[in-house]
Amino acid sequence: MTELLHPYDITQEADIMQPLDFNRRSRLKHVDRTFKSEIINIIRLTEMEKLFQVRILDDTARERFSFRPGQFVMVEVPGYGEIPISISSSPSHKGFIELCIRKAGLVTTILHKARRGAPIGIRGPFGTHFPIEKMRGCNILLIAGGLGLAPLRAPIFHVIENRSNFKDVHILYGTRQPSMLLFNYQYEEWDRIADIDLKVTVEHGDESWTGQVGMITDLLDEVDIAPKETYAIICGPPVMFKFVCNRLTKEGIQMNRMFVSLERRMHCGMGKCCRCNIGSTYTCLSGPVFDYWTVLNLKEAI
Amino acid sequence: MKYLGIEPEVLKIAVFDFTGCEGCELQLANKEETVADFLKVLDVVNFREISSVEGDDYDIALIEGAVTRGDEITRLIQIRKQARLLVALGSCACFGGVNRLKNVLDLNKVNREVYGKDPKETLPARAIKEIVPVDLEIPGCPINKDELERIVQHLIWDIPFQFPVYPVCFECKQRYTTCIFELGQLCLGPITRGGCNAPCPAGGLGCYGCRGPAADPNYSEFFTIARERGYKKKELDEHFNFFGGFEGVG
Amino acid sequence: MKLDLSVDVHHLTRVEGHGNIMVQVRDGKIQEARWDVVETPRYFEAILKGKHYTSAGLLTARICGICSFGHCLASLRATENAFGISIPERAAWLRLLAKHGETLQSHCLHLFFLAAPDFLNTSSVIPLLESHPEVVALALRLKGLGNRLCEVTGGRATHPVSLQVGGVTLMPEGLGSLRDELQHSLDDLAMAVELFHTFEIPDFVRETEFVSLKGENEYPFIGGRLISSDGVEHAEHEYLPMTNEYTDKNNTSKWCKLSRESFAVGALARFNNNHHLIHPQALDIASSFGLTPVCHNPFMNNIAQLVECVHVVHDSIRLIDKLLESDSEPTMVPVTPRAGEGVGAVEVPRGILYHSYKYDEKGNITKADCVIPTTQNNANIHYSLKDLVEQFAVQGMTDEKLELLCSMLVRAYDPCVSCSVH
Amino acid sequence: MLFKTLSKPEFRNLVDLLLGSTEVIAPKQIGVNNDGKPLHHYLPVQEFEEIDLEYEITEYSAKSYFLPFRENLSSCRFEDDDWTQEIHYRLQPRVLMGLHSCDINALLKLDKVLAGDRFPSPYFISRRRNTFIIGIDHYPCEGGFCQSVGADVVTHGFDLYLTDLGDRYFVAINSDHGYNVLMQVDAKDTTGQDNKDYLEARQRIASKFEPLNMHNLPNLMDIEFESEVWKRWGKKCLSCGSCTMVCPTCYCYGVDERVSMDGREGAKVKQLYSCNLLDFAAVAGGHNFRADRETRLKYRYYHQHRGFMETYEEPLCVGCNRCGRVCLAGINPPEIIRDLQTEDQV
Repeated sequence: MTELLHPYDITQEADIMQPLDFNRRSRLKHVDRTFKSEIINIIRLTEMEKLFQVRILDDTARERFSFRPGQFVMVEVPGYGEIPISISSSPSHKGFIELCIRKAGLVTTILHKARRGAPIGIRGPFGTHFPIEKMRGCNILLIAGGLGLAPLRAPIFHVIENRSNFKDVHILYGTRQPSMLLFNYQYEEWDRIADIDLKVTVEHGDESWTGQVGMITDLLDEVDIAPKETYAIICGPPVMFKFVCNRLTKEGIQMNRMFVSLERRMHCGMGKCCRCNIGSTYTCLSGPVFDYWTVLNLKEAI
Repeated sequence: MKYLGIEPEVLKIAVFDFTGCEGCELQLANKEETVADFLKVLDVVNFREISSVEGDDYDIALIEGAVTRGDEITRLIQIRKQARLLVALGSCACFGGVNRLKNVLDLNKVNREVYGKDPKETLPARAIKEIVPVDLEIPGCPINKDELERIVQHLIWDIPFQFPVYPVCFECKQRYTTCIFELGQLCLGPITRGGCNAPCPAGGLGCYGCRGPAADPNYSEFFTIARERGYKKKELDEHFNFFGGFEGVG
Repeated sequence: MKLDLSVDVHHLTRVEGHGNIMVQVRDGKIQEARWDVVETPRYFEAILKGKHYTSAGLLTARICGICSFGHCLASLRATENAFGISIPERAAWLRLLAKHGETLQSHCLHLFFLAAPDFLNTSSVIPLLESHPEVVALALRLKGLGNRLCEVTGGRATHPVSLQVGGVTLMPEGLGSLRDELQHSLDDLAMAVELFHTFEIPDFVRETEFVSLKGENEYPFIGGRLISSDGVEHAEHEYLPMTNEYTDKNNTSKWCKLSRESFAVGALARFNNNHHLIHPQALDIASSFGLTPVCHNPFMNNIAQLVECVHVVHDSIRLIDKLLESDSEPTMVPVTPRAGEGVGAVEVPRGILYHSYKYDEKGNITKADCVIPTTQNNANIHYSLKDLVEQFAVQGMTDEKLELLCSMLVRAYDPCVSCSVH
Repeated sequence: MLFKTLSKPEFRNLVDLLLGSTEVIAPKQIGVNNDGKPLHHYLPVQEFEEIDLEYEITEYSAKSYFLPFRENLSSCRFEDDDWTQEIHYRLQPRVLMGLHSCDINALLKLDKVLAGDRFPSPYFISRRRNTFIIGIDHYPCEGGFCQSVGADVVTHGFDLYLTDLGDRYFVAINSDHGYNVLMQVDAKDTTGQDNKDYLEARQRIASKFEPLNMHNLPNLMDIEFESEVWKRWGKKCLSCGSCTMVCPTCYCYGVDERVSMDGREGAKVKQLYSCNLLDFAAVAGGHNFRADRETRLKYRYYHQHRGFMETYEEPLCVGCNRCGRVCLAGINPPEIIRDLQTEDQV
């Protein structure tokens, strides 16, 4: 029998390709390879949310891994599934990343059962980031509702670590009720930093709650906004960022100076599965971070 | 399998049969390549069809068959008291199944026809959920063992199981099956819940809807399609009523 | 000697369906020895009325989860006889192959899962996973092979989809590799034979009339004349004088009789009536167990099942060879319904099964009757139980021993109780 | 491009050579429908006689030989509370023959998404590079509108492409592989007569198309975003996903993972999905971004005719109309596009 056609080994092609940048996005044969990582700590935040500190096991990969605030990773629990989770820790932190995960579906439920030391997989980072470098020398409004504080934490850390690059910094956070407040152990630390203004509100207080009660937009009443030199980063459910952004637009902030992060159910993170399409825009490639003008033009976004 | 630092739970399980053909129970012993592993993750404390052990200490009760007699109601209520999780296994347990077809008959008359001077007790066939609350329904005539294996894994890990929302057509296409309508037969595939891997159309048989309706079925368009292709009410009814999963549709 | 014994089994385990055993012996005299079927009736015959012929096979398959193929085949045959249709030869081979798959699957389920635990002194197959893993693996291989034969021909292992009026709609795939598997399974069967040689089969004899299909050129499974070991013979459509169903007040299943108070159907009946047509290797194995016609020990039904397993494996290989040679020939004929009556008699694992339908000119059923093997056996089980108690009760029995023996007797018939109360 | 001609007997020799050397997938008649029309599938064949190059259209596109309906992306083995991941890509070469221009164009479009871009898919590329493609010219098929979307001709994306000239094939060669394979048999250099016959044959084909007005479609889709057209057609949609399964270019999917019953192995399985299915855009917690049929149907057309256009300056649709043929409710692109074109023209 004559061999007319010869097998083509794609892994060879993959080896000769040069890496494009810090992560392995260009490495053909590594597209579906996960970094094996260890859950080094689990911090209970509320009834529904836990913070996972996750360290990539391979030293070189861990060294090379870097991300920008607003990006996400695909977290794989082998045998159970893979989900997109935004990174919640400081981009400058090299040892591990932090992922704040709400128990909502199959993978998150199993993750909530996992013990410290469990090996999971991560792929990424993927997606666009908050263009924090453009915000240098300006005021920054960091506004989060509910679970939105998770993705907002990365830019908060960046701003704190580079405080001198920015003018006035306001962190505004609101949830439905006091028991749902995330990272409340960090508020005092943030508040004590000079020139960072932290405001927290809940929609419905309880007996022990002594703080503010009201909507997140109420907090804006207490902030002096200089529209020409202010950027805003808003994370939260669509109904929340729509209210906030409309309010900020009235204050005179340009729509392309407001950034939001959108939630969709990605299955690949690489612009292939179409599950995160908004209209025909891939949230995983063109997002999850969009400026508000773009969001308004995405017919399905809000 | 120990993973993520969690020891998997061994499920104390009991299998009970009511009115039906016991074909769904039989599936527990089918798919022979994995049946040994399947039985290892379970602690079978009661399974009359294959075991003489008759324990009452179980967490999960798998119920096969419909309810058609008074003693079955008593037995079912007793099982419900014991079981942490009560699972309706198969179309008979979920919908009443083919047993439901007798409900339109005059049961006294039928009884006399079959048993003459010794008529037997019988009630209209009912699904398990019509008697006691059901925690999980696994439809199919018979159930799909692959799906059951996955459900058992989810029970072991105590994580939610999601049935497919798509209709049978979707999996039919993924098997390269030629549409049954194209071959001139009626098929409930477009409105029936998938997840069975569409064995009937692949074998040249239109779907009779043993898994009940898909999520958000488009009945009005389905009837339009059937009408356009000349199917009469009798044919449609025969399909819709066959397994009892489409009660009130048609 | 004063002897009191009592057995009360409510819902016998390791059988298909619900039945009770009740034995009372006072002062060495049998007060009561009963086998009562208490399965819930489902009224299939009434449900069938008015149904289109395309639904009949599907519906009747649901009479039984274990022998769904047998019911389907009997139903199709009844319909085809009513319409005057003869199916293509290739379809007939495929159906017989499906039948063999079911026989193998069902016999293995009975032999290993339901019967063997009694001989191996355990409650079920589950403890055997630990104590006799090789036996379980063997059982699963053989049963799995039976199921695969069903899947290939019927579209799936339970409740076939491609066996339809007019023939078979599925083109079987992977017959070649199935043939190899069948060939290898003969080694497994040889091991099974060795295992069963180690089992102690109770020595019990009760003169019985045996009813089955009558083989002409082949060991019979689908259609043909009806025969009894007492010399009664009828054509396929004359099943009523062969069965004579009557009701019993304690049973939801009907009872049957022919020349005596009861008769038996099943593997032993088939073997007794058709041993000259079984595969020679199967016949050799039968003799190695002392199974020679006419055998009147109901416990030997287990051995007859094992012998039939060997036969169906050999015959399946023969059928696959024929199928592979006739690759492109049709497996379906067009179907035109007409008014008429038809009977289909099929040997299912537990014995001869009859479906009889009357059709109107549109192809809707106007009258249906199904006579189930276990229905035919129930009276015989009941009366054998009496004889068994009579023979054994006096030999220094305990309640437990008698209960086991009675249970084993009922299991030996491999009753399909749901079926019998359809 | 190089051209040769191949006599019909030599073509048979070529196919026999390929059949003897590797897996060959070709259009094969699998039966007839209720109206007696032949049904064809791309299937593995063993003999030349099984191949039917005269087919009008296959029920299913050739997509699934590159994007299988189900595909194992990676496996993992569990051991001692730990796991290791394994990934394999298909490497065996095979021949896919008898593809019409629409199906080859579809592969070129899939290349743009899956082989180019920032994250090329090694699974797809490996299958693509290991598939030897022989295309063939054909007359327009009933209901097809490939010419209107520019998919009736094909200039690359194949190894060999045949045009039937009666007693011989005119063969376009688009790869060194194609050339080498063709050189195994007695292929002739083209003559002036061959060229003339070929161009005439092409003309005959081109003249048979009935054009569909696709003018300004992307903008029209934005303008008609809230149109009644979508409500009308959306009401009919069964949300069964059949259209996307037979489509040669729909590529979206879902991923889920499974563990073997003995708990030793896991698999990450990709299943082609459909944007028409109810839970396509559902997120954890229950919110569904596309809860109605109408919206889902609209976005399928949006992706095909506007979104893809925006990114790649061509529609994703190749005009084969398999989706229209398979749809029980009769939803089909030519009618929807016509409706959109005429909706606001009173």
